Amino acid sequence: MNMLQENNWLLSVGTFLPLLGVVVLLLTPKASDQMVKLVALVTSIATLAVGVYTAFKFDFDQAEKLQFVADANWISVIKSSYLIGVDGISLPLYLLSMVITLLVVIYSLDHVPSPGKPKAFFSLLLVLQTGMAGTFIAQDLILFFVFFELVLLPMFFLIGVWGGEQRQYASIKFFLYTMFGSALMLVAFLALFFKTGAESFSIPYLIENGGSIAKNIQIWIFAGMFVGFAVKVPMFPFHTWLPDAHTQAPTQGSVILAAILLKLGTYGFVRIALPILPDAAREWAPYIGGLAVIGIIYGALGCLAQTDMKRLIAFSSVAHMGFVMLGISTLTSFGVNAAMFGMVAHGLITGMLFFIAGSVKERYHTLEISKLGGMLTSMPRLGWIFGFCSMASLGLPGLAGFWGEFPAILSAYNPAEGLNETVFRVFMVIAALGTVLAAAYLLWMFQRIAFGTAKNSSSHDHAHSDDLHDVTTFEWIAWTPMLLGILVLGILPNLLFSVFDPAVKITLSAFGG
Amino acid sequence: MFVNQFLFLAAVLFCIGVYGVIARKNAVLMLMSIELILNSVNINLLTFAMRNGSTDGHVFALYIIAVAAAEVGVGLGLVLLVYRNKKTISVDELSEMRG
Amino acid sequence: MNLLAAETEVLAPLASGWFLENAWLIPVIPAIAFALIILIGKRLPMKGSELGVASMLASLVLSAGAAYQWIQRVNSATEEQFVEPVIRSWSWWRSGGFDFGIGQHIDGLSVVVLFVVAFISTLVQIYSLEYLRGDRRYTHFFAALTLFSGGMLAMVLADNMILFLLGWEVMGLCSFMLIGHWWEEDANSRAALKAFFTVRTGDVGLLVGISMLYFAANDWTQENLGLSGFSIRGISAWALSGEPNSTVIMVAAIALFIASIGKSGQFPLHTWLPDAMAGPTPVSSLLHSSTMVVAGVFLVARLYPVFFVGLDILGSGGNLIMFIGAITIVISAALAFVQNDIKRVLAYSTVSQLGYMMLGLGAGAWLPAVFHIFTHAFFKACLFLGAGSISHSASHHSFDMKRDMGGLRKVMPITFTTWIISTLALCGVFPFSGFFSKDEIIDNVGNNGYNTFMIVGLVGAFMTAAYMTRATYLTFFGEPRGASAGHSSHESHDDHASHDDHSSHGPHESGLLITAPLMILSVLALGSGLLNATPFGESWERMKLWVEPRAVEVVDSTYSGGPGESLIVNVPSAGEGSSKSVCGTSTPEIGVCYAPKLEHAKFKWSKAMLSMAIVFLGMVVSWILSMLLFTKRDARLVGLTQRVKILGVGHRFLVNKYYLDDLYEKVIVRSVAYPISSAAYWFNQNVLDGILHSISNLTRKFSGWVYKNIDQRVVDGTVNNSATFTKSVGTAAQPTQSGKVSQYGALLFSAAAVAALVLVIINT
Amino acid sequence: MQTLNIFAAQWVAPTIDYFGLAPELVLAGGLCLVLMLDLFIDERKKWMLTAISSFTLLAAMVPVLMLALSETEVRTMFDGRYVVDNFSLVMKAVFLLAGYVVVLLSSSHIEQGEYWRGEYWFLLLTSLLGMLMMASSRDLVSIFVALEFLSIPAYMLAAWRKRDPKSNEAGVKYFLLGVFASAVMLYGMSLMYGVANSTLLTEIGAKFTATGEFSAVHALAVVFVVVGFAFKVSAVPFHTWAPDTYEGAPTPVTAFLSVASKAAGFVALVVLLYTAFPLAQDIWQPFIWVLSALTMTIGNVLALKQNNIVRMIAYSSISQGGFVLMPLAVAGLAGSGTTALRSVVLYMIVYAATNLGVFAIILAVSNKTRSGEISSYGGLFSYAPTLGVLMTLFLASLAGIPPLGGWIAKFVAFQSLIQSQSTWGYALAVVGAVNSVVAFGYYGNVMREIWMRPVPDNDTTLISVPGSLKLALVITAGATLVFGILPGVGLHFADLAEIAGAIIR
Repeated sequence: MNMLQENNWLLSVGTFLPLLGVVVLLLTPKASDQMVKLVALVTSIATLAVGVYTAFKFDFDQAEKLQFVADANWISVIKSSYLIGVDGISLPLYLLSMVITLLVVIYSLDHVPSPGKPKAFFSLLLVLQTGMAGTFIAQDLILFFVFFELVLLPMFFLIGVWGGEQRQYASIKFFLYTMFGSALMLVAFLALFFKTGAESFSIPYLIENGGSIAKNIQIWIFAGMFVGFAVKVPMFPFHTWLPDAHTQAPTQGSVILAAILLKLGTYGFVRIALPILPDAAREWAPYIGGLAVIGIIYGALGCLAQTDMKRLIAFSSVAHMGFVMLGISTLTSFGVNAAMFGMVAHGLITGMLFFIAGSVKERYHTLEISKLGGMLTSMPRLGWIFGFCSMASLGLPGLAGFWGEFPAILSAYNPAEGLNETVFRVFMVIAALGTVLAAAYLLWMFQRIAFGTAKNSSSHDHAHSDDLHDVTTFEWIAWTPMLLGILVLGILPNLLFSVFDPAVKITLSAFGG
Repeated sequence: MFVNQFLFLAAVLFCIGVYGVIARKNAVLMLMSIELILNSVNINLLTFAMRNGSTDGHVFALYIIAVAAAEVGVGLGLVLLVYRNKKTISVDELSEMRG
Repeated sequence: MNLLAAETEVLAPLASGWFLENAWLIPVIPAIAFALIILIGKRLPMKGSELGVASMLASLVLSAGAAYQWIQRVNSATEEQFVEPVIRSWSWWRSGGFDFGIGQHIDGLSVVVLFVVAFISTLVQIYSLEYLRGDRRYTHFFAALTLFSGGMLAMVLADNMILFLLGWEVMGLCSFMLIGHWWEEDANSRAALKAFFTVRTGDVGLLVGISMLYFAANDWTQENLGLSGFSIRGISAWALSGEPNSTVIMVAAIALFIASIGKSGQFPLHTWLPDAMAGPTPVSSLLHSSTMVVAGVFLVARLYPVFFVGLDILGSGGNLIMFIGAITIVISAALAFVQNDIKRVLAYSTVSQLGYMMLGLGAGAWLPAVFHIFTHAFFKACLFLGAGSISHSASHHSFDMKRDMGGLRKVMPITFTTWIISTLALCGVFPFSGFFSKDEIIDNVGNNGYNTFMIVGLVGAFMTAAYMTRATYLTFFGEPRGASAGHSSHESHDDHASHDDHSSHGPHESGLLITAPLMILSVLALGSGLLNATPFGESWERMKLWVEPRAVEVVDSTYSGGPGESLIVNVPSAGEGSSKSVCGTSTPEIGVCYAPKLEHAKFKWSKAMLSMAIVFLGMVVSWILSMLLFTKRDARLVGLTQRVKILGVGHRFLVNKYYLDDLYEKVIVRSVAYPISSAAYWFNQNVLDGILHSISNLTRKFSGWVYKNIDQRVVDGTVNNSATFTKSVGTAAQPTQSGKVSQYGALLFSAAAVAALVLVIINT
Repeated sequence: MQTLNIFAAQWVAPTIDYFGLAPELVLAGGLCLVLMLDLFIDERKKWMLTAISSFTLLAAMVPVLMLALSETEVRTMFDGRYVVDNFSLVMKAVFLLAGYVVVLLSSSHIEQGEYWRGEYWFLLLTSLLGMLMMASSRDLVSIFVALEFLSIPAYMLAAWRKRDPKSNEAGVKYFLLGVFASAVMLYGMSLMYGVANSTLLTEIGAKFTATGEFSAVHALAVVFVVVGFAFKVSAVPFHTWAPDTYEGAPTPVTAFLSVASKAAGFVALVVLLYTAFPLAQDIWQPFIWVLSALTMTIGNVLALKQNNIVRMIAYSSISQGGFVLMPLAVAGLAGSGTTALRSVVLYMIVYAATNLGVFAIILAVSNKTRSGEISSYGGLFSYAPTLGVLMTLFLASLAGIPPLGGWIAKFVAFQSLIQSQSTWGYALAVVGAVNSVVAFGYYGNVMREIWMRPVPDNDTTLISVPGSLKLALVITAGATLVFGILPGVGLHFADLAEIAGAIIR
């Protein structure tokens, strides 16, 4: 895999610019909130600008190659280096992280959750941004690991400080879960390092030499990575941190969590686990697929059982990521393309749903579905946006969700050679059933929240009618791009597929496409 | 030479000393038991030195004796300190911090 | 056989034209209009409705033009020549070697349906201008209505299954929005949910079917036609190529058929249709005449070769489609007898008419079925709009025939006339359109050797005549009752408060905006049949000429010609007496064909007379009974059902549907089984409804259980327990930290001693 | 008698390389100066002592640096009983810097209460001197002497608050157990001497089990010697003194014990393992394996239950010791000796920086709250954000979360375990991985207090941090961050540190 070196400063700038912003933030006096917000806003805008410039410089005709590659000496003693670069797989996620952060910052301008402290809040957001962007550009396992972990602490505090009632439990749980996963992942990385002759941690190098490892060892190493990534995704048995984290996190936290953090896991599968350990991947694929479909059905059932709007959306994430993992588990470039698309789509849609949940909470002071209702009468715009997102989320053709869901199901019909077709076809049918359940819980939620007549909010005294104002300006600014994204990607999916496809093909060359 | 007897003696002294440390509640007695252990060590060293015909053992033994003296000095000082504050030198009284 | 040797001649290129080439505009216009209405609709003088109407008119013009030019095209072709459909496609997106196209596929079928849909939609929109005037969500309504038509149109001219699926789903979504238009009422929103959900359940079949077909067909189509496995044309050709593995194509066909069952409200998934009446009347008429419910039938007609091969149509002893169709006909017709709500009567009649179409398709009567789509659209739309007009102007928004109607023929002459015409058409009385299509179906079913099903069809015709007569009598004859008698208002069926300005004065004829569509439709209900009037001989069978694809085209793969040009080889037609199609059974090696060859029944007056007699019998019987029952209050009939056990039971089975529905709603709410009811009505088809509900109810309970026990207790529990476990280990270890020096010493030394001992043992 | 005369006749005075001894000499001079001055200057001038002792420590750094830069790699004295090699130099630097930070921590703390500052500095410097000697000792005798040299002052420092029974208790426990442990160790040493017929480590290394087969004596000797230092590094089950002593002793002393004297213990342990009985790895590897696993685990689970911050940190430092021990459990295997050594040294460096930082915060906060309860940290972030953030950084580093120093230390430890590619190595790695997760349980708990809990009886008076503490915080925090973001720096020194005459496979 040859790499393009020019403009290799771009990625570093785009990644570490937020940290610069953090430094400035720390210097700004605590009192002047406006100043703090301004700095945060400017930083994230600048970051996005760099990102856009990167995309502009990106050579889409060679999307399969790593571009803007920078390779600097970092920890020579353990043969790990500061090797970064983006290709067709990384770039969209890299940009997505920047966009989402900017939108979240904009949304936060007048939605800093209690207990205030905007300075700390925005600093954490920016640190988070660095971690996410870095994870997507890192081409060295250790570097990847560092960024992967760098995300933890800020999210831990976002949940724990600005979260809901049970925030402390949720945050600790989130942290321990992920840390447990990444600890084993690290062990797996090290084993991989030594089994490939202790030469280098660089991912391209390992992709070349990883295949030579004996199969049974590959399987063990893969197991380690699997735990690490599956916790992040999250896949079925490891998912229980998600609902708590999502439910308790502040709106911004949930949005970032859903839009980007979950993708780190799936991205890890695509970028690291599959190409480096193809044989093990083949062995594991059926189990991954199985867990994925379990996740689909299971998440849907979980949703049907919820009475809390936000928790319902959280569980729907489990189901959607199930589709993504199903696509990945087919080991075909078609399936993985679907998965990649699903990642972006889910990022936009579920992120949007969490935004809405946040605004609902802010207006009704509750998320109990039974206490909501008649949103379409009291707040038509919000209601219709909500409907739009629900429809997108249940995979309505013409909206982004569909292109992640349907191709994933389709790809399961014939997985890569060497995988058991019948098993995957069964998965396909189950997944198709999953779409029905998806329709069930989403529409059910929509019907109960948006339809009917507005419940008089005497049950919770705070909610006066003046709280039930419709979408505000900041919300419009923050939401419009995502809504447009959902629509545009739904109509022109090729925008993304054309970027993913070449890179994915290369990545999966070990599986014969 | 009669190496084994000496070693055996040392071993016995060591065990007595250890027993004393564990069984005694009186700080001073514990100190004395530790001294017993140190002496058993000295006996060991000298025995081996004699057997191997090297002076290292003697030197080591001398150092141990000297250091032991210092230790006892510090130890008794501490015991006095405790006694002044608690009016007792039973170490079981010293269990304010635990868990 | 050496077909290459067969004599061949090159034909002139087929005529095409702007309208055909750019037919793809037809769905695009409404889509754009939808966006505009949403964005700026509220600010427009007519609240965006004008946009809707205008866009529908535009699509109507375009599709009319397309139809015209298609006819030109057909005429330009020779008798035996295959009329190449006008296919244009663009690559939409590609991924991993898969190419998803987007494009149009214009042939007779799509032209017909396009025209019908555009036409009906236009009328319905015009009608709605009056009917929904002042509704609180006027704009939203028109937006949804427009997008709805757009979805249907897109689906109709889709050239590949993905686009087809897209239109299909968009329609589902809009039906959700339209049925639930007055969603303040819980019942309406639940009906909407039910509709969407039921249809969605069927869609699993569509997803699975498309996927299977794609992977089964793709290689073949790529190789032989250079088309993707999604393209409808490719799939059809592949299905008939003798290539496909019989089980695969059968499973695929069944999967697809499940989808169309859901969409077209066939038994057993028909339960959502009556509830869908919760929507405003124009919606019901659009849904039931030309769009939503027709989609399922259209799917079967569109991918006919797949079903033809997969389900072995024309095989002996009938097939799944026929059975479903037949059952649906009878069941729903029976239900239609006991309805008091006029719209529900019509709804069930729609279901049973769809049953006819399915029956026809299943029996290889492709053309009559499509023709029935055509005619049925007009008179059913007319009937619904009529019903709407009544409730709008006479019965104060009530649809209850027994309570609020009767004797309306005097007050609303236009509505009455149009209604009568359409009713006759529906019953299939001779000069009216229904006769030519429905009778044709029954005729062909028999002709293809399915006599039992033909009898079912005739029974259906009898029942149809009967229940329509009953409805007509109740509505227009006898004494005015309730609201139509000008009585004071009562809580009414769909109380959209803003409408009560009408309730001030008594029953009267509706305004022009309502009656004009009625009249236009009734004219068509009367005349449209003549487009394929078999009785008057070949020259009248226009539909057959224009719409039915010429069965056989055998292309020499060595020959490369532009679209429309092709080498024709005369394939020896099937042996005499056999009703098998050449293409259906086998294909010449070098050949490709896109549609099975189908026989057509010769029209015989004798058969026609027979069915006519049955229909009239039905009308007369029903008329007399209704008169005795409802006007004369004849002692022998009134309360008959109470007196005669068996009749009573049967009657209740039918009537109690809604009562049962409520029961099951309650079952949901309280989630308690209702043993008596389920035991008493266990074989009542409405139990299906209960099953539907209790399934969802069950799922919900089950998921609740899973969530509570598996997720929270087991999965999450292990996590939390591990935490508590570590803590408890700590507690266990704490006593070592007693704070007692001597114990510390003991621990220290004993540990050392043990370690030494162990190591001594293992190392020596 | 005869023999003695002969030896006496042969005796010649050893040549002493004063440059090599320079750091020790400077330190010795400094502490004498402190002792003297303390007698003569009056109370108001006592601050001079602080200045002098800190100056002494920095001054002692100079020769260390010069030695490091001088071209002679290894200087041996007293025919190999006292060696100045890179390993010792690196460790000496660590000791001196750690000592300097401890001085910074102490200076404000010991003002409070009318206690004897002079003695405090004197004892502190003496103990440090012992550590410097420990770093160079390559002979059983000199190791023993150095050990006592650094321990005895430490006993007294622990009991330094004479009126505080807790402090007394701390001192006495530390003393009794320490002496007992060293006695046991001595018994082991005597046996070792008996077997190898020399007290010089390299000679022992050459002779000891050179043949490969062991007798009970060998095992006994090794175990007892290791126990002696396992006590020093408070490895479970020889840790029992640590929590009580740490809690009872004055906080700066606790910092000193938990960092410097622990490091000294590791130094001696490593030297012994690498030079005295490297060939006996079959004996000590399993032993260390068990010690490490126990230490990590027990330390963690007990730390989970603490609600006194110092005690919690005590247990945490116990479990950290387990992580340091981890690589030593495979140090005897082919190819992993070097990385194991590197890992231990790096871990000591990083751990020293981070843990001292933690104690700096504890001191700063206790200035205000006057309480050791973890709950007293509630809402710290809201009224003292800087302290809160710094504490978070330090704790995160201890928990081994990138990009803070701790992660690279843990990483290298794991690396050397897995490099051994032995089942035991993998097993211990997994144990370590699990433990590093559990550890976050209590670190996270403190973070939670700082960030998410309300301020106790919301007394949000600002905390006044004395300048010396500020300096200490800057040093430690800076080091923690640098080690984490540019791990090359720390690894460079760790890589330099080779033990002269070590037998590494």
